[in-house]
Order: sequence, then C-alpha cells, then structure tokens
Amino acid sequence: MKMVYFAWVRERVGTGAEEVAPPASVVTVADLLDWLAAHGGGHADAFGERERLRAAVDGAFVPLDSPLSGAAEVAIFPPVTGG
Amino acid sequence: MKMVYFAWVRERVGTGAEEVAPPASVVTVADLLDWLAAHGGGHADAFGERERLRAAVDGAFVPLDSPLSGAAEVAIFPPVTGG
Amino acid sequence: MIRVLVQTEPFDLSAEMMRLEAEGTGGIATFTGLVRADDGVDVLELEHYPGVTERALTDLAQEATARWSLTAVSIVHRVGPMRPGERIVFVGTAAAHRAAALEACAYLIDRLKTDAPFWKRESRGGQARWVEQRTGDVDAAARWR
Amino acid sequence: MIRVLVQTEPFDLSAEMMRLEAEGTGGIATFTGLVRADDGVDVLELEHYPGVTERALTDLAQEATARWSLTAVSIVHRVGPMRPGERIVFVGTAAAHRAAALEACAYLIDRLKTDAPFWKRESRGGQARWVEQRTGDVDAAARWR
Repeated sequence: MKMVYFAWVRERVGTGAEEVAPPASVVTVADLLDWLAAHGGGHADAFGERERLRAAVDGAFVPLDSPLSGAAEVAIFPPVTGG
Repeated sequence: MKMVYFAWVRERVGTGAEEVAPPASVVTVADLLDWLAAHGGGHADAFGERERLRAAVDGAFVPLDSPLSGAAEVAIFPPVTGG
Repeated sequence: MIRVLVQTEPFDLSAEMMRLEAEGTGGIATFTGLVRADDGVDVLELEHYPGVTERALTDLAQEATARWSLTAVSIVHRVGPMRPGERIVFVGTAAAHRAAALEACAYLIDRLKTDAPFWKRESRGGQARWVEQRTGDVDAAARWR
Repeated sequence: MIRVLVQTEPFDLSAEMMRLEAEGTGGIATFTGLVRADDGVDVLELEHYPGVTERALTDLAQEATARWSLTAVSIVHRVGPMRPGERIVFVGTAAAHRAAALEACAYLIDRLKTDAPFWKRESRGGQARWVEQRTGDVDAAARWR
C-alpha cells in the first residue's frame, strides 16, 4: 500500500510517499494512522491531532473511519486551502 | 424646454429631439405628454400607452406624475433593455 | 478606480482585465455579455442616452464600491450595431475577498439592465423589432434593494 | 467544453477568455484570484495532489455544467511558488444567460476552496507557515448543498 502525505503532514512525517504493509488488523484509515504512529518519530508527531487530518483513499476524499478495503494509495493531509 | 426621445418612442414621434414651450397649466411629465399628444400625429401615437413609457427629467429617472419644475430637458422612452 | 466607458468600437478584454489587476489585490470578478443569435438575430443595435448613460453607470459603480469595499470597478458598454458573438458589455470588479468581487459584479450587471438608459433593437433578415424589458430582469435588479 | 489545468507556469488570461467566448453564447463570468501581500507575505507556495487535483476539479466542472446548463467551463490553478499580485486561480463559465454563468462561477470557486487538494504556505522574510482552512470558506461551500 502506498502512503502519500501533503503540506505539514508531509513535513512532519519526513517524506512525501512511502510503501507500507499493515497487518490484517488495520481495517480503517484511523487504524492505519494508529499503526503508523506506533512506529514513533515523524508519524506520531504528524498524526497527533486527528481532527486536523483529512484522508483520501485511491483519490477519493473519505472520513477517517472509512475502511481501507484493498486500497492501493492512501493520502493523509491537512484541510485543503486552495483557490 | 428640450424634449428627447429614444427607441420606438423616437421612431413614432418622428424625431429624436425638439424644443417645446408648454403653457403654465402643464405641471407634470404626464401633463406634458397630454399636451404634446393633443397636437396629434406622431406624439399621439407614441404616447398612447402610458404604462409602456418611462421618463427622465434633467437626466434623472422619474415617475410620470413628477413635476417638471423648470426642467431644461425631458426624456421619454420605453423601459430600458441594456446589458 | 472607477472606469465607465460607452463606445461604438469593440473593446479589448485583456486590457480591461490588466487595469483591474493593477488595482486589485485578492479577487477579480468579471461578466461579459455576448450578442446571442436568438431565433436568427443577425444584427443587434444598441441605442443610449448620451451623458445620462455614463452618469447612471458611474452612480452604480460608486454604489457598488461603497457597498462591497471594491478597489476597482470597470463597466464598458458598446452601442450601435453588433453581430452575434460580439461583446456588448463588460463588468469587472476587484476586491480583497472573492465574495465581495463576485456579488458586486452580479449586482452591477443586474442593476445596469434596469437602471441605465440603453435600448436594444434586434434584426432578423432586415426585419427589426425593439426588445421588450424582461420581467426577470426587473426581479433580478429588485433583489438587491 | 470542460478545461482543467494545474500548472506551475503563469497563465494567459486573454487566451482563457477567448476559449470561453468561442464556446459561449450569452454570458461569461470569471473569477481570478491574485496573491495578496497579507501582513507582508512575500512568497506564497501552492502544493497539490497530482492527478487527484485534476480529477476533483473536473468533477466540480461537470457538476456545475449539469446544474447550470453551462456551455463551457475553464479552471486553471497554479502551483509552486508565487509572488504578491500574481494570478493563482482562474475560473470561467459560459452560459446562455447571465445568472447561470455568475452563479456557477461563484459555486466553482467556493467548492474548489474546500474540495480540491491544494495547500498554501505563506512566507514572510524567510519565515514560512502553512495556511489554515478558514471557517468562512467551509460555510461558503456548504451553502451550495
């Protein structure tokens, strides 16, 4: 599964993209964040305040409690600020 | 007093502008229309349907019952259709 | 900046945009009206009340500037004969924030349609008729009061 | 016509207008966002989610086209570093009638602000900070639902 990060999430994680292989117990986006944060370091710092995070699964914006269900790419980022 | 006419009012009157000298009994724009229509011809034809007419006195849009009160220029025209 | 032009010549859209950008910080909204070929119209002719038109448009621009704190307004309106596809009118507004620019732009084109002395005459194959004011235009202008 | 561009290069406003006019009959509304020098910002940098951004903008353009019967929509958004006064975003809509073009233009810029994956970072004298989403932008997008 490919993880991609944007804006300050990317800066705190320390990379814009990485390959991960979560265990079967990781069902939702929130589970994935918990699992990644447990590695400590940048991930724990980036994922500390869940209400400031948004996610997209295979390019579709989804709530954090959405299932991953075989996703190829999961993106984690702050609320968007374009325009 | 200068009269100016626009659009189909101008076409029916037969001129875009003319000088007129109404008597003192002509107090409002509507009085002026009555007095001009009494001359017959183009004016009577142009001023037949009052609800289709609009007026400006010295450049300011006014209702037909407005006083002329020493106006230098009175314009008569259909509802506007710009833009 | 308040810029009001009533002219027979076609106008340069990019020059108008540049002027607004030079005065703008934040957002610029524009509306451009084009001559429609409604039911075979081949010529649209615009008549106006010289002097009074410019004053009416300037008054509208000043009202909009005060109401939405605009940094710039441009209104350019063509008169005389035009063909389908040609630009009749351009309204541009600049403001610090987008809502102000967008609302003011809608306001100006709505008010212009009922408060500025222009008259349209459509021709179809040599047959001309004066365009009647639309109830929808009167209602659109009224919602701003 | 639906045209969606996300690019680092500055864009040509008059070329975008010409494209809309070529597809337009009636009215064209545009919104152009410029970089503001808020409190001394000297560089604004835009990051985005390549591929997903374009798809999100295309989805918004299709929604607007269906809702307002648009004849053309253009959305051009710059990414990368920009300076105050430069254009960040252009939204243009063409429709037979002005209300449709104006409303759709406001809709697209409102929705773009909350539904397309862009992130802004402001720098002031070398000090950078990520811009926070504004509640007002969330409310503006919500009014269209």
